[in-house]
Amino acid sequence: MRFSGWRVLREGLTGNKGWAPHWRDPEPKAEYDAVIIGGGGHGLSTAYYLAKNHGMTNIAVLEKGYLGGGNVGRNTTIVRANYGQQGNSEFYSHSLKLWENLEEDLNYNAMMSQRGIINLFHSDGQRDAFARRGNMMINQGDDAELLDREGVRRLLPYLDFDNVRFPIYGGLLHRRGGTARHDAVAWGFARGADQRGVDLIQQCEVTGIDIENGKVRGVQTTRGAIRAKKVGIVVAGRSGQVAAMAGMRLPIESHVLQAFVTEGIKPVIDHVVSFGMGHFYISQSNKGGLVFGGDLDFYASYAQRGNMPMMEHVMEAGMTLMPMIGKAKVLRSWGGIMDMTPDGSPIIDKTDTEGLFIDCGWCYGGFKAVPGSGFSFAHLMATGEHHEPAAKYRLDRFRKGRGLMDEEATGSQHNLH
Amino acid sequence: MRIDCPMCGSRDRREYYYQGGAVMLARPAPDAGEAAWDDYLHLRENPAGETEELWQHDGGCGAWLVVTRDTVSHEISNVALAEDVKRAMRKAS
Amino acid sequence: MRLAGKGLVDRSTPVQFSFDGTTYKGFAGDTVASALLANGVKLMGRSFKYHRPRGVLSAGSEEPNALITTGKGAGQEPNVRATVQEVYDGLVTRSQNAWPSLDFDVMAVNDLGAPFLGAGFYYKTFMWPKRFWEAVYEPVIRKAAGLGALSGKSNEDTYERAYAFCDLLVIGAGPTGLMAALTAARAGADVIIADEDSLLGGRLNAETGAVGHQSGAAWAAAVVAELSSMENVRLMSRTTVTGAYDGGMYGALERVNQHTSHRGGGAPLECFWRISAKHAVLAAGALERPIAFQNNDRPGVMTAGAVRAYLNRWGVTPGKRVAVFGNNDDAHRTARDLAAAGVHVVALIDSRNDVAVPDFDGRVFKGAQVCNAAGRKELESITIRTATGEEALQVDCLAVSGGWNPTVHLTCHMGGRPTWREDIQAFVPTDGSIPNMTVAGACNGVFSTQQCLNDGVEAAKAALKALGKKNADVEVPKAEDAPYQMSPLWAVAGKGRAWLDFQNDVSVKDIKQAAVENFRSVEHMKRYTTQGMATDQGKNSNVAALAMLADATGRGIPETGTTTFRPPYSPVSIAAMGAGAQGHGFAPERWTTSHKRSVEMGAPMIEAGLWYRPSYFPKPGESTWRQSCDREVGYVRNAVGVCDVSTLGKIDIQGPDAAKLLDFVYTNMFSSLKVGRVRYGLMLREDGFVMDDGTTARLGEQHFVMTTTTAAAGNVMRHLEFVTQALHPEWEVSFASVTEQWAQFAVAGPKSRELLNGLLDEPIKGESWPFMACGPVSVVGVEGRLFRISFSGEHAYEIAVPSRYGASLFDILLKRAEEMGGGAYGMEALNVLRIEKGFITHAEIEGRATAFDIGAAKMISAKKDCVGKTMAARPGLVDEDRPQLVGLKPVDAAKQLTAGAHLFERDAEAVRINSKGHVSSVGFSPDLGTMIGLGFFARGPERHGEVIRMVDHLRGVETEVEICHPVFLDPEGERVRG
Amino acid sequence: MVELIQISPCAGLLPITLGSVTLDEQDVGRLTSLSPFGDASDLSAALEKAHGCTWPKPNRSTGKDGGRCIWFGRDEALLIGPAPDMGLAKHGAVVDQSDAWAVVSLAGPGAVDVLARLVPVDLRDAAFKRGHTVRTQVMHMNASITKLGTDHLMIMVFRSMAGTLVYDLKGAMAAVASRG
Repeated sequence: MRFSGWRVLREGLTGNKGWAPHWRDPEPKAEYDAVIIGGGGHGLSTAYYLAKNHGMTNIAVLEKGYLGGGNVGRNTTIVRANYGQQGNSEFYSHSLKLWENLEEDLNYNAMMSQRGIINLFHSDGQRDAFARRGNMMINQGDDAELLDREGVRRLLPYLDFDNVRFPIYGGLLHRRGGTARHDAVAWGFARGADQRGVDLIQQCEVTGIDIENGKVRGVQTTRGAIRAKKVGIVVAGRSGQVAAMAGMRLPIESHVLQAFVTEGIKPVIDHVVSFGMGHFYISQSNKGGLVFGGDLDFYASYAQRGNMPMMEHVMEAGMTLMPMIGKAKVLRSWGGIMDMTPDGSPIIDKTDTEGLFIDCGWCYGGFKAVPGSGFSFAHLMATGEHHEPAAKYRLDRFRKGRGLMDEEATGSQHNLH
Repeated sequence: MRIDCPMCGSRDRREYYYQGGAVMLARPAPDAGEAAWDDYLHLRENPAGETEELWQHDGGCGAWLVVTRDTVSHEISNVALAEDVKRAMRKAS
Repeated sequence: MRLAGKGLVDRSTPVQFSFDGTTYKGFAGDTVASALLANGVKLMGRSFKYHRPRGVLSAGSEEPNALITTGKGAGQEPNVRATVQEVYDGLVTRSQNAWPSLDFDVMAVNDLGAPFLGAGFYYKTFMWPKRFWEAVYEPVIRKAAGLGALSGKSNEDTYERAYAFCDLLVIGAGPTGLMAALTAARAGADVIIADEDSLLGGRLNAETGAVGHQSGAAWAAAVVAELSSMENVRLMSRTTVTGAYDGGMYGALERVNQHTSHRGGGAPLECFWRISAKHAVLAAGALERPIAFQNNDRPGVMTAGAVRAYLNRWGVTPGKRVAVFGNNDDAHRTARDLAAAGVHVVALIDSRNDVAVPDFDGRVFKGAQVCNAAGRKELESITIRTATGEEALQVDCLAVSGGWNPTVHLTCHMGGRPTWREDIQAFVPTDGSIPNMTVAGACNGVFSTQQCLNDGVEAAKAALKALGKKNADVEVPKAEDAPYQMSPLWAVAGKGRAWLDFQNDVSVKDIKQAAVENFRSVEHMKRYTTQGMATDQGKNSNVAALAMLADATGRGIPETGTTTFRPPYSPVSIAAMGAGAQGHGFAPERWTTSHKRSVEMGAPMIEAGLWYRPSYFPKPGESTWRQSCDREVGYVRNAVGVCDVSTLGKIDIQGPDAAKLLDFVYTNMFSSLKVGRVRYGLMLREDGFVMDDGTTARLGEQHFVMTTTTAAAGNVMRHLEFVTQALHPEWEVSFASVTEQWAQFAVAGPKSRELLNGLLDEPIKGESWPFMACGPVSVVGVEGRLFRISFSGEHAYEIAVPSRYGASLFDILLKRAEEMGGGAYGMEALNVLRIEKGFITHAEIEGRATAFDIGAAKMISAKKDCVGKTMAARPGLVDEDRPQLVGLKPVDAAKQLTAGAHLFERDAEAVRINSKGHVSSVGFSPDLGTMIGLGFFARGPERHGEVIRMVDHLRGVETEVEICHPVFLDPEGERVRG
Repeated sequence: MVELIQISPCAGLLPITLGSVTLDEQDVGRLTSLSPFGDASDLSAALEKAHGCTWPKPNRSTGKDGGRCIWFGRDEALLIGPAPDMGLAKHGAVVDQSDAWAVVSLAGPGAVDVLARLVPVDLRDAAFKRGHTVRTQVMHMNASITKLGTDHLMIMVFRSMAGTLVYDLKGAMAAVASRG
């Protein structure tokens, strides 16, 4: 079924009786050409692009819970391509281009909203660092503008320009950045993959990876053994546990990142605003809630919930930067599990086991990478060759010190990125 | 979250700095080789369960601590001074 | 309508407030909802999506419909629950999410379009034409969405945060909580009891049953009085415990002045408490749930318990002709109480066949259901379906009870999932969900008052035992002990829309449609339909929606899923949780001793690692910062300049192993440094990248003073603690930050020695203080320290005195410098001076630079191990193709350099793959008459003299630059030694 | 003749009284940080001999006005009042910190309530008695807090943060005063 305004109209007039499931619930087959472990955003997009770009349709996505139940459904929905390091720059650039055509591609309204992202800076030194990043963005072919204080004031008149601990010197504006409706992205990819014949299997937890003579043979699951020629691990938040099934140790420590949403209020923030000194970023959802977050809680965690000190710090940052949001009330807070790597950048690579691939380490930047990650990972799984925009996301870069992409420049401590 | 500092007593998490796995206590010899150093700095067991971590009570007494904590329940079962743990490690080796 | 002689409001204190411009009268103790109902106002809000007219549903913070906006100007506060907001004289309130008025709302047209606006419709449309999403559809949707509005003005109210500690935190002050608090308090425990209501007592204030020999309300008041008199008890009314966190930490919001007109000054509007409790008793009660039927959202349809609360607590009847509809015995009390108060109870409709009902003067329908309601802005009639057919009844209020849901919310905050109990058709907390918390009373599924009182005592005893305290004797009074009997009824079958989530306009049909479209997981259903995503977090509707999903998918409720809730229990303002941070409170401000004088001199102060430092010191006649900067550079190059450098980190290191420590944290050797000398040192992170640099002076055989950069001072201190505690506890060494102890000033320039000699009690003679010498000095009678070091390449010193003398010394230095044709210089000049000499700062060692990159590979001593040495040798860190430090100057001296620009080969296109480096620092050199810069370029050191291209797309600058040695001035270093 | 003039960290900022609580700067004499190179016992003995106060246990202070020694962190104590005996330096680092700290006293009924707005430690008499001391935080600043008596506390933060200390305490004092 194709979705469109006409379809909504027709169904509305006929009692909404014609709607069909967005995806099937098939029983797992005994064997697939490829199996994707993990039905989150990245896993679903990998399946979609395997089917669409590489004609691999005899594949399955195995999800231990429900589709899109991980970080893709618990984030602050920001989409951007404003990275400063070689390796990241080209990857996110490619991903953003996929976002820009996602609705047409998927026939699903993911509400990609290119409302612009402004990264504020608060000193001459920060301005120069942002200039270096902005120039990298333009070198890559993306958009960036350096705003001075008055330029920021024109866009964000509600910031506190006069009585603030860290005065606003200006901002780096990335107009093509914005937000998207997170759940819809997962569902759109799921529906797209399902329509191309991919089996999406929920409530199916992988309990083991079968390896013989250095080659992957399939997986053990709570719904039985499944043979596969290729297996891709795409399980943000559980990467270490699943990789351990194949005897691997990863350069990852899992951390909790909290996010917050307020009660709905009438439109008041039209952009995505990021305040580096306070590790605070905010946007307003189409439903009216202010969606915002801050830094990691900083301790390793799988609990998907945070604690008060970081929550308060985030609120403090909001109050010093834009005290007009003070009377908005936080409705809900939640935490996601972040795969933190030693340079803050992800991994899309083969493993030492033939046929076994891994896509992990997205830190807290995984949402915007959903299309790009799936596209590149599918390319790697299908062809055995690294996709050019993701070619630097190697596992061995830490050991060799080659091609590190340390955007935050904080070094090899996992939680500092 | 509260951590029971062996010096200061039970204190709010906000007084503490987290560094990472307590593996950082076991610094390899300079010539231990690439794999040992990769292990030390990058690779992590990262268990969903109990683990030993390094924290510093930087908003309090300044002591570095080895905290045994569950990463799923956040329950803390032991806190020791890092210097004591390190001394014991030396004795044992 | 207010009833004479009923309720607990203070009739001697009338209050006037306004709603939508009309002034109403109420009494102290009224909420906006009770006062409006007393005045016959039923329409209080509009729903989110279809803008359906809505009245009050509940009498508590779970209210989904009666959300209003209070206050004016910057004090405007959206989404206030009319059921919580107390009235006070002068309170201004208005309705929201309606235009032009609550009574006539244009957006109500959405309701007519409902067939096209069902669950998830927006995922299927608005995709064509492509650019219409951002240009047309999204703006319209955004404008229509949202509830109330923020003022857009900066907050002007005071908010507060505070900490509290206790042995026992009792959450909820109903019969269970009061009894628990009393039991624990009498046993001597340190108790906090918190309740979100203004009046403690919980349901006791809303019911007519007796406790002991008095009314429930009177008993509660007596217990509250006793608790208030005890020193070991803190009573917190108007305080909602909003979240449960690790280690017995709880968040709580106290509405300190939301019920008064007191604003501004020191008086906080709200206080966010961080409560540390050794044990907790959750006695949060239960919430009544509605039943879904067609048009069950009409103003006048309320929960049965809310009707009793308005009647018994506030002396208000929400209607003159009331019907009661329920599936449980509890609903009967509403009929009984209304009838006893003289209100006309038209009918009692019980969905069960075989039940005993109270005796009252009205019709009784057993085995019947209300299947429809009529009256758009006010309930006019209901339709009852019995075994024999349908019948309409004229009523203006319908009290509904679908049973009670225990308030499990806090027990879910740490990941706990509640357990389904078939007998009460509800979820109850799962044991152990929150460590050291005992759940008691109605929130544990215990519903009679007597059982609640008993349970409160038991919970307190369990807590006392855990706390190691002895029990105290507490007599439990007698109270109502009727069993709670119910039979599930979630929704009445029928056509039309039966509402579940009132605020988000989610109907039973939406849940069913979601199931059809294969959103069968609870999480999928919630997200697809927005069920439970409204401001009540699904408190009123989640369980019924789950039942509907179970029904639609042919599963039982527990197999379908469970409900979970995240903090906060009820919404908390950002201002409260971030209290104190607005303006300058976000981070400490660090002032040097020369701060005041610098500000007086008109210097713009800039932020550096929490410190403030002067950017430059403008003089009359200078119109640009560059003019000031050039002049200040000239001071140093030609006469003498003075600069406060106190912000640099200073660490005093002493002990037998002090030199060993330095050898380990620095790449180069310090054990060989002579006493009385200073050496530059480079520090790496363990991953091999540069962490910091600075000079360290040896004051004694076992005594060093290390200098760090301003920004890295804290990190370096932590690093030293790590090394000495976690890696080498055997070393006998101590260190302390002395950054704050010393005010330190750079005195730089050819006349620096002359200037200092006027102040030093023992002047510097000849080579008594050679370059890199250090030691104690006496500065006009004050013991100080002198270091012959230079960050400008000039003959220079840094002089330090105890901070109490800092301001005074700065003044004296300035005066003398000015007499010699010099003066103060700020950060801009300092930057130019150091670039001219190729000295690096954090613009160069920004965290990704290696010793190799900055040309300091040889500083990594081969003779010893040090932090970072092994990893710095990784192949990627010493790759010949890495961009390395170079000097840059424009080929055309008039051209501009900009920091942050990228560097390319002369003929290469300025695109990513061609970028071979970047510009890190720039400044205008008055001596050279051109801009100069430092930067990094691949194989740069091999290419001095070659011309490359700098491109700054952002600033529109493109300049041909020559690669040169990073030292632009005095490469032999004659001046610094001279 | 030039002369160096002394200025105290809170000059021009204090005293302040709001409600029943008064905040004032305290001149406590010399501040000397003491840290043993190894075990503290020798240093403790020397300390007692020279100044009459022993090495304090964690969270405790020894001595009295004019010669007080407060625990100041791991392996660190702060000698308050007298100029340190030079013999102490044989057993550990002796570092003059007289100018490094802003020292204020907060006194009057409600002083503990004021600090409860800013300090994440229970400072009520039952938990924090006269002579007890803690290293903790005041809002965002690392601090040392010592109880000198009921409703009487000594608070120390880095000298450069004196302005912020007064700002934070003043706000908390006003909030407490407003509750009456």
